[in-house]
This record gives sequence, C-alpha cells and structure tokens, in this order.
Amino acid sequence: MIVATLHPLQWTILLLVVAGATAVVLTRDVQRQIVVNGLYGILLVILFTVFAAPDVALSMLVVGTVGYPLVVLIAIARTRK
Amino acid sequence: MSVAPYLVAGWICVIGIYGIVTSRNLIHLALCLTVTQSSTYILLLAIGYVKGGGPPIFKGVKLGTTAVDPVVQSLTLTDIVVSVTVLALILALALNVHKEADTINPDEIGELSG
Amino acid sequence: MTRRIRIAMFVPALAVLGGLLAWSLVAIPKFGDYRGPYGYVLNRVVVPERHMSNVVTSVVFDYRGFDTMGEEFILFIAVTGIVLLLRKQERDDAGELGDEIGSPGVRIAGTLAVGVSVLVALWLIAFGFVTPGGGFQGGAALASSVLLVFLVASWRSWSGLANDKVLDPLEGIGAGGYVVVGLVALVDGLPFLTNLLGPGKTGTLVSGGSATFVNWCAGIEVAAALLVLFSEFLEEYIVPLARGGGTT
Amino acid sequence: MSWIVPLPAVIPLLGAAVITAVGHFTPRIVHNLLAVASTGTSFVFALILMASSVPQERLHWFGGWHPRGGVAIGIGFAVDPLGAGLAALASGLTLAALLYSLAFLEDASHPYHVLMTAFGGAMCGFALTGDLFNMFVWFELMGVAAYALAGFKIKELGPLQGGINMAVTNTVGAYLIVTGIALLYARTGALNLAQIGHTLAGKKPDGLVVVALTLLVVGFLVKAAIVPFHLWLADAHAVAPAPVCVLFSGAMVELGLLAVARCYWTIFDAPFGLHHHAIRGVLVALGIVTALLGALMCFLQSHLKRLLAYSTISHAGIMLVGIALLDTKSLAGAATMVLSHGLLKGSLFLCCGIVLAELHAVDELRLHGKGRNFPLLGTIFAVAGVGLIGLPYVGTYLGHAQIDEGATLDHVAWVQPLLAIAAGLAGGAILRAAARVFLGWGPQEDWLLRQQPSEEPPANVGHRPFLLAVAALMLVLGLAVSLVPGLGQRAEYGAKRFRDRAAYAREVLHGVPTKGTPRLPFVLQPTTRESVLYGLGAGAIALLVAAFGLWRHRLPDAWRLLAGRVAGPPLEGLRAVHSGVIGDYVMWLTVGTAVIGGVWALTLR
Repeated sequence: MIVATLHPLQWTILLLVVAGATAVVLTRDVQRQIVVNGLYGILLVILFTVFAAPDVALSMLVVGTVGYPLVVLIAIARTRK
Repeated sequence: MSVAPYLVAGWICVIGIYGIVTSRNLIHLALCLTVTQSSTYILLLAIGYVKGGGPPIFKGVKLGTTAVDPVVQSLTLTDIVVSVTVLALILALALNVHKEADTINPDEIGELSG
Repeated sequence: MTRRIRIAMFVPALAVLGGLLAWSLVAIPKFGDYRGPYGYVLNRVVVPERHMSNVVTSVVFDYRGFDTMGEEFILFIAVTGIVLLLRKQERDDAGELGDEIGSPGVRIAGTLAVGVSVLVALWLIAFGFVTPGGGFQGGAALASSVLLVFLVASWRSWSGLANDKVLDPLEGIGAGGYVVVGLVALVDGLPFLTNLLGPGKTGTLVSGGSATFVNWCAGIEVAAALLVLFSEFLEEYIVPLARGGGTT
Repeated sequence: MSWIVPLPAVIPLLGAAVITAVGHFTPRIVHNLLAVASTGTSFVFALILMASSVPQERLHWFGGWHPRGGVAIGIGFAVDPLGAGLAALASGLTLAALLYSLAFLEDASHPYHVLMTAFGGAMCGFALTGDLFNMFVWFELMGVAAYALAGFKIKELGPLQGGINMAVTNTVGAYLIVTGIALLYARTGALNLAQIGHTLAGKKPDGLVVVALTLLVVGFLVKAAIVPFHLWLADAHAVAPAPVCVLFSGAMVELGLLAVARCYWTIFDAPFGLHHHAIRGVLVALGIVTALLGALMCFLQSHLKRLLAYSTISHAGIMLVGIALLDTKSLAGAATMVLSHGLLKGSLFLCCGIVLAELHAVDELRLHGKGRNFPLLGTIFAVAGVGLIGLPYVGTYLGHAQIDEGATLDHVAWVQPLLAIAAGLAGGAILRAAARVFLGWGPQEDWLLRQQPSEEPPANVGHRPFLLAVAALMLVLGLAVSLVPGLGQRAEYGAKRFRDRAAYAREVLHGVPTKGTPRLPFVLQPTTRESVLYGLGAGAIALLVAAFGLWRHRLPDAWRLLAGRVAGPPLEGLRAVHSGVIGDYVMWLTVGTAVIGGVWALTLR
C-alpha cells in the first residue's frame, strides 16, 4: 500500500536521500564528509525537482555547490592539525 | 496510507540529531545540523505536494491546472537561507575556538561548566 | 558526564522522539492529497490579480514579502556577525600575494566564464516573477560567479572586487532598500510593503509591480552578503599562507 | 493609527542597514547616534502601540493582504497590550544597553551596533506578530544576532564555547519549531495563528496535534531556558558582554515564554481546552523544577554573571508557572514579573560590567572585599537583588502576588511556598555575593563555589558616572513596578484579552472589533495577606541563605560534616550535568522532548 501511491522515480530518489543523509552523518572524517554532503545536496536538488519545486531546487543547487563547500573546506583547511 | 516521504523526513531528523550528539568535531557537528534541517525541507515540500500537480508556475500553462502548494516552497526557501547562515556562523565560531584551544572536539574544549 | 552515559540516555530518548514523529503521521493528509486553503487560493488568484506567472516568487516577494524581509535580515545580520567574529585583532596586509595563475589561456576562458555566469545570475533575478528564480537564487549565483574571479585570476583582483568598502554599502542598500520600499507604502497611507505600482503585464520584466524593486534589493543584498561571507572565510585561509605561517 | 504597528520592528532594521551602509565612511559617533536614534524611535512607537492597543487589537496586514473569507493570505501583526508591552520592554532595554555601551565598549566597531540594533528590532517583531512562520523568522533573526554577540570576545575561549553552545541548542530548537509548523500546516493549511486555532476548534485532537504542541512548546522553551533546555543560557550569559546580557536575560528569555503563551491561547486552547489539566500539569511541573534548580545552581556560583544567569533561569521558571496555570490572574502576574525582573536583572548585569571595568574581575571570591570603595555601586547591586526576592511592595512582588492569587483560585496553592523558596534562595545568593564583594564579609575561600575562567576587562571605559546612572535608573524603575497605581489591573485586563481566543479570531479573521474597554482604576492593586506573608518569608529565607553562604564555617563541625556527606554527592552530580559540552546539551534536549511528548501522548486524549 505504501508503495502504490508513489511514482517509482519518487521511490528511488527518496531511498537515495535517506542513504545520503545517513552517510553524511556517519562519515566522521570531515574531508570525506564534505564530499558526501555535496552528493547529498545534489540528491536533494533532484528530489525537489521531482516534488515540483524548481525554485527550491535552484536555491539548493547554488547553496549546495558553492556556499556549503567553500566555507566548510576553508574551515577544514584552517583547523587541520 | 502513503506516508513514506514523511517517514523519510522523520528519519533524517532523527539521524541528524544522533550525529550532533555523538559528534567529535565541530565541523562534522555543523554539517549534521544542516542534515537535520534538510528534514524540514523534505517535510514541508512533501506536505504541499499534490498528486499529478506541476510546479506553481503558470507560464505557458493554463490557469487552474493542478499545481503543488506554493506556500511551502516559499517557506522552504527561507529555511535554506537560514541554514547557510547558521552553518557559516557556527564555523566562524569553530575557527576561533581552534585558534584559542587548538582543538575542535566539543568534548575537549571544557572551559565552562558547573 | 562521560560519553557512555550520554549515549545511554540519548538513544532511548531519540527512539521515543522518533516514535512521536511517526505517531504524528497517523492522521496526516496522504502524500499527494493535500488540499489546504492557503496555497489553493493563491494558485488561483495570483496570475489574474498580480500578473505574476511564478506564484512562488509572488508569495516570496509579495504575499509573504514581510517574511522575506526578515529572511534577508537574517542573512545580513549573520554576515555582520561573522565579520565581528572573524575580525582581526591586528592589521593584516595580504596585498603582497602574487598572481597565482600565469597562463593567459586560462585567464581568457575564466573571464568569459565569469561574464557568462554573471549574465545568467542577472537573468535569474530579473525574470524571477516569470520563471523559476528570483532575488535569492540570482543573488547567490551572482556571488558565486564573482567568486570565479578568485579562482581564475588572483587574490589581488578578488580583494579589489570584494572590498568591504564597496560591499558593505551595497549590503546596507540592499537590506535597507527593502525596508524603504515598505515604508514608502506606509507614507502613502497603505499597509507596509503594499505593492504600489499595480500589476504589470504578465510574463514581462515588470510584472511584479513594486515587488520588482524588492526583488532587486534582495538580489543585491544576497550577492553582497555572500561575497562578504566568502571573502571573510577566504581571508582566513589566504592571510596565514601569505605570511608563510602555514596552517594555524 | 494602524500605521505605527510595524514601526517598532522595522525602524531598527532600517537603522542597522544604514549603519552598515555608512559604517566605513563615518566616525563612530554617527554609528552610535543612528543606533540610539532608531532604537529610541522603536521604543517610543512601542509605547504608543501598547497604549493604543488597550481598546482593541491593532491589526496590520503586510502588503495590504487582508484575509479573504476567513483565509489569511498574507502576514499580519495582531497587537495586544501584553505583546506590545513586551516589545516596549525589549526596545527599552536595548536602548539602555546601547546607551551603556557608549561608554562601556568605546572601541566597539560598527558591526556591534548593527547587531544590537537589529536584535532589538527582531525582539519587537517576535512579540507583535500574529503569524506562526513569521514568528520563526524573528526567532532566527534574534538568534543569529545573539550567537555572534555571545561570542563577541574572540580571544577568549569561554565566550566562543558559550556562543557555540547557544547557537547549536537554539538552532535544534528552531528546527523542532519548523517541524511543528509543518505539521500544523499539513492539518490546517494555515500559518496565521488565529486561523490555525479556528480550524482546529471543535475537532477531536489526535497524534498530529499533540506532537505539534510538543514540538512548538519545546522549541520555544529552549529560548526560555526551562529545565532541561536551560543549559546553554548560563554559558552564554557568563561570557557575553554585560550590555548584551541585559537583553538576553531581560527580554529574549521572556519572549520564549510569551511564544508558549501565545501559541497556547491562540491555537492549542481550541483542541485541548477540555484537557487543559494535562497541559497545566506538565508546564507547572517544569516551571517549579526550573525555579528551584535554577535557584540552587545560582547559590553554587562564584562568577557573578553566571550567578545572575542562574537567577534568570529560576525566574523564568516562576514566570512559566504563571503562564502554565492558564488563568488570567497568573498570566498577569507573569507579565508584571517580566517587567520588574527585566529592569532589575538588567541593572544587576550593568553593575557587573562596572565591577569588571573597575576591579578587573567578576568572580565573587577573587573580588572579596575589593568593592569597599564603591558604596554606590554596591548599594545598587544589593538593592536590585532585594527587589528580585519579592518582599511586599518591592520589585517583583506584584507578580508573585498575582501568581499566588491565581494559584489559590486554581486549587494549586501548594506552588506558592515553592516559588517563595526559589525566589528567596536566588535572592540570598545575590545578597551573599554583594556582601562578600562590597563589604568583605565571610571567608575568601569556599569549596562550594566553583571558579570560572576570568574575563578580560574592556579596554577603554569612558565616563563611569554615566554607567552608574543607567544602572540606577533601571533599578528605580524596576523597584517601582509594584507601586505603580493601576498597573496590576491593566495587566489583568491585558491577560484577559490575551486569553480570549474567540474574540482574537473574530477580530483577526473577520475584522470584528472587540467591545469597549472597562474603565480601569488608578489605584494600587490589592494583594492578599498570604502574598505579604510569602513575600516576608522569601525575605527571611534570603537572609538565612546569605548568612549560611557567608558564615557556614562557624557552624559546629559535626553539622557541616553531616551536611557535606548528605548534600555533597547530589550537588556534584548536579554540577556534572552542567558540563559545557554541546553533545550533552542536545542529549538533554532530546530527553526533555521525549518526556514531555510522551506524557502528553498518554494524557491528552
């Protein structure tokens, strides 16, 4: 029943998003984490598009590909021992 | 009952909080915070979704065509901006912590207690 | 309090929280069946009343434009806070960094890329009321394309552009401009942020009425604020390198 | 008159933007002027708004988007006397803090003024709005300004840790709020408070509504520093500059409480009105635990600002009890207590700033007797401490008396002695600190009190009498609250209006104005004999506690040994909970949410 009302595309991307979020949290090494987080961001962009929210997808795209990585990478670089 | 998208949001919220509590690195913690926040985007957009609905943009589309809820999308936009700013603020604080304490493990800062 | 105690107390509590969230879903409208009044009404009245074809942008800058003002100030205040937090206790001089990229080919390609992405960003802002986009997305894209200058040119050209003497006034104008547009309506005897110029022609640049100004204010503010943010963080990275101090 | 409604919130924002725009090209005096002028304007408009909202709610629909057929399509401010009153207090305290900063932080660069000014505006917006998501926006705006201000001293580790703890805890709270808003939106398709309440009315509440209630209440209680969500507050207060603490303690915490009351009386009274005992029970219990635990922790501090921070937590608990009793009298009591507490606590924090500037420390033990040459400062500090105890007709007394009366009406009179004990204990700790610092009483060592990292004094402190004058003015105003004729009656009238959900919804959604106001007398609010006795009792407890803190070593050895055996381990355990580690704080937040939500899941049906 749960499956029936969802489009297969929606199913796939939802499962990928779950896996992505879990991976971001469980990746304890921040240098790997920022890469995983980037992938998670792209999954979210796809999900938002599937949910018929192009405006939100566009924001997430800009923020996830430039905003997050830049500040986080610099923070990682400055705090490396 | 089709609640799968909501369950996804719930799981992401829970796993994000788990990451925050168990984190040993402030940068990791800040990213877990953004993961928790991403659960609110998914929840909001899933709530406003209408089966078979297109985006609430009526350019080249007849008015009255089924479209998803525009309000949750505007709320999500606000939410995303908030997440970037909070992430950057926490990272700025973390950078300063590192300068003073030479660690960014929240368990090791240990300046304030009691 | 040790880590073990913390996690031992935390995991059951988290399970309860997860259970509560799941419980709340028992009677939630089914996915795809949502029929709330707010969005439904707006999807039907916005195009005829306001002549904006992108309902999301019209909600962002008109119907719930006041939220967006607050949101813009969240960004503005957070960036101001970061400037305060990352302020230098002593004066730094990073101007001695040499240009890092020598190849003219890379420069020409880079300059082109900057030009194209700036145009895309401006297009995103301008047509926000027509197609997906708007001040926030466009402003963020604009900031990102200026960031390319740093990547393809040099720290010096970047710091020439992303100078706080230029950016701070822009930030102030963007954030303050939003409030001023709201106050103009108030002076006119109308509620704050009333859309004054009436509906424009659907599908055109001016379809937003005075929300167009608000949209551009947001675009300027977001671009300037993000540039300040990037430049504060980049400075954290570059300045110690320039001093030969390596990390920390 | 409705044109003034948005001004208390938007004028400071405009001021902040202008300061940034001209910041690099103008001298500091211009930044100061702009900050003070815009905050002062906001204060004046908030006062006018408070007065003009007495006859009827003041509405302002942004963008002119009035509701259509009971569906709100825009954002509205819906101003009632209590909300406007808190906005006026918030902008008034911001004004006082900015004036104080003129001399206290002479070197502060313009971002400091931008943050303070915008912080004031955000607090006003939060107090005035009638839209749930708009509340979240102001909540976050207050938040981002506050996190940066807490970490203002970037060369000291303590402030940075305090800033991070505050930022992470409050941000998690904010996400809980958004999740709650999303759930309510799923059910009602509305964001306007009145419309949500109206849509939920008359339907049987289910899991969704209970969880939404839990998430919203918890999210706002994080800001209100209620146990077990209070841990960030002591860290943030201990380290923030004194004028910033005034805003944290005097207004920001109280806004969290206002939000809980607002959400209950506009939304959740509709579905849960018949089950309000369960809601009252949980919130009253939280309030009492907070009041007592905060007071106890207050007694265990030697760092003056941390001590005052715990006193704020204790008072937040008392105010929560006032709100949680869910009746008019107690709500009015909470409101008058917010007013007097904000002014008195503000005065105390400003005194701490002066102590830091003059004596280069804020630790009670380190400062032992060093304040003897500052009699005026010591007097202000001690009298403000006395004002917080609730002695008859002094300071917070009116609030205590009204909560007492409400509790008696609700047949929960047992809360009164507990609140008096909490107020006495916290007040005694402040008096002990005052006696040790300004009179040199008691020993210089005390194993009960834990030292905290020291704080760098501000570099250039300007005109000191001016600093004292600001603190003294706030003290006088705070003390006078219980003596203002007619204030109690007006607070009760405001509380009655605040609780009238049906009238609020009619006015907001359909523009039906409320009926004319009764003529309220200008006489002192009569209080009961019990209240007077409780006030005197709290005073006696405070004296005993202060004496115990100072001269404990004179007690017979056997007593002290026994007391140490009995009380030592629990106290150490209590301290260990306040660990300063962010992971622990979020763990407690989760535990608190699970417990509150679990209890309500079982009882609210």
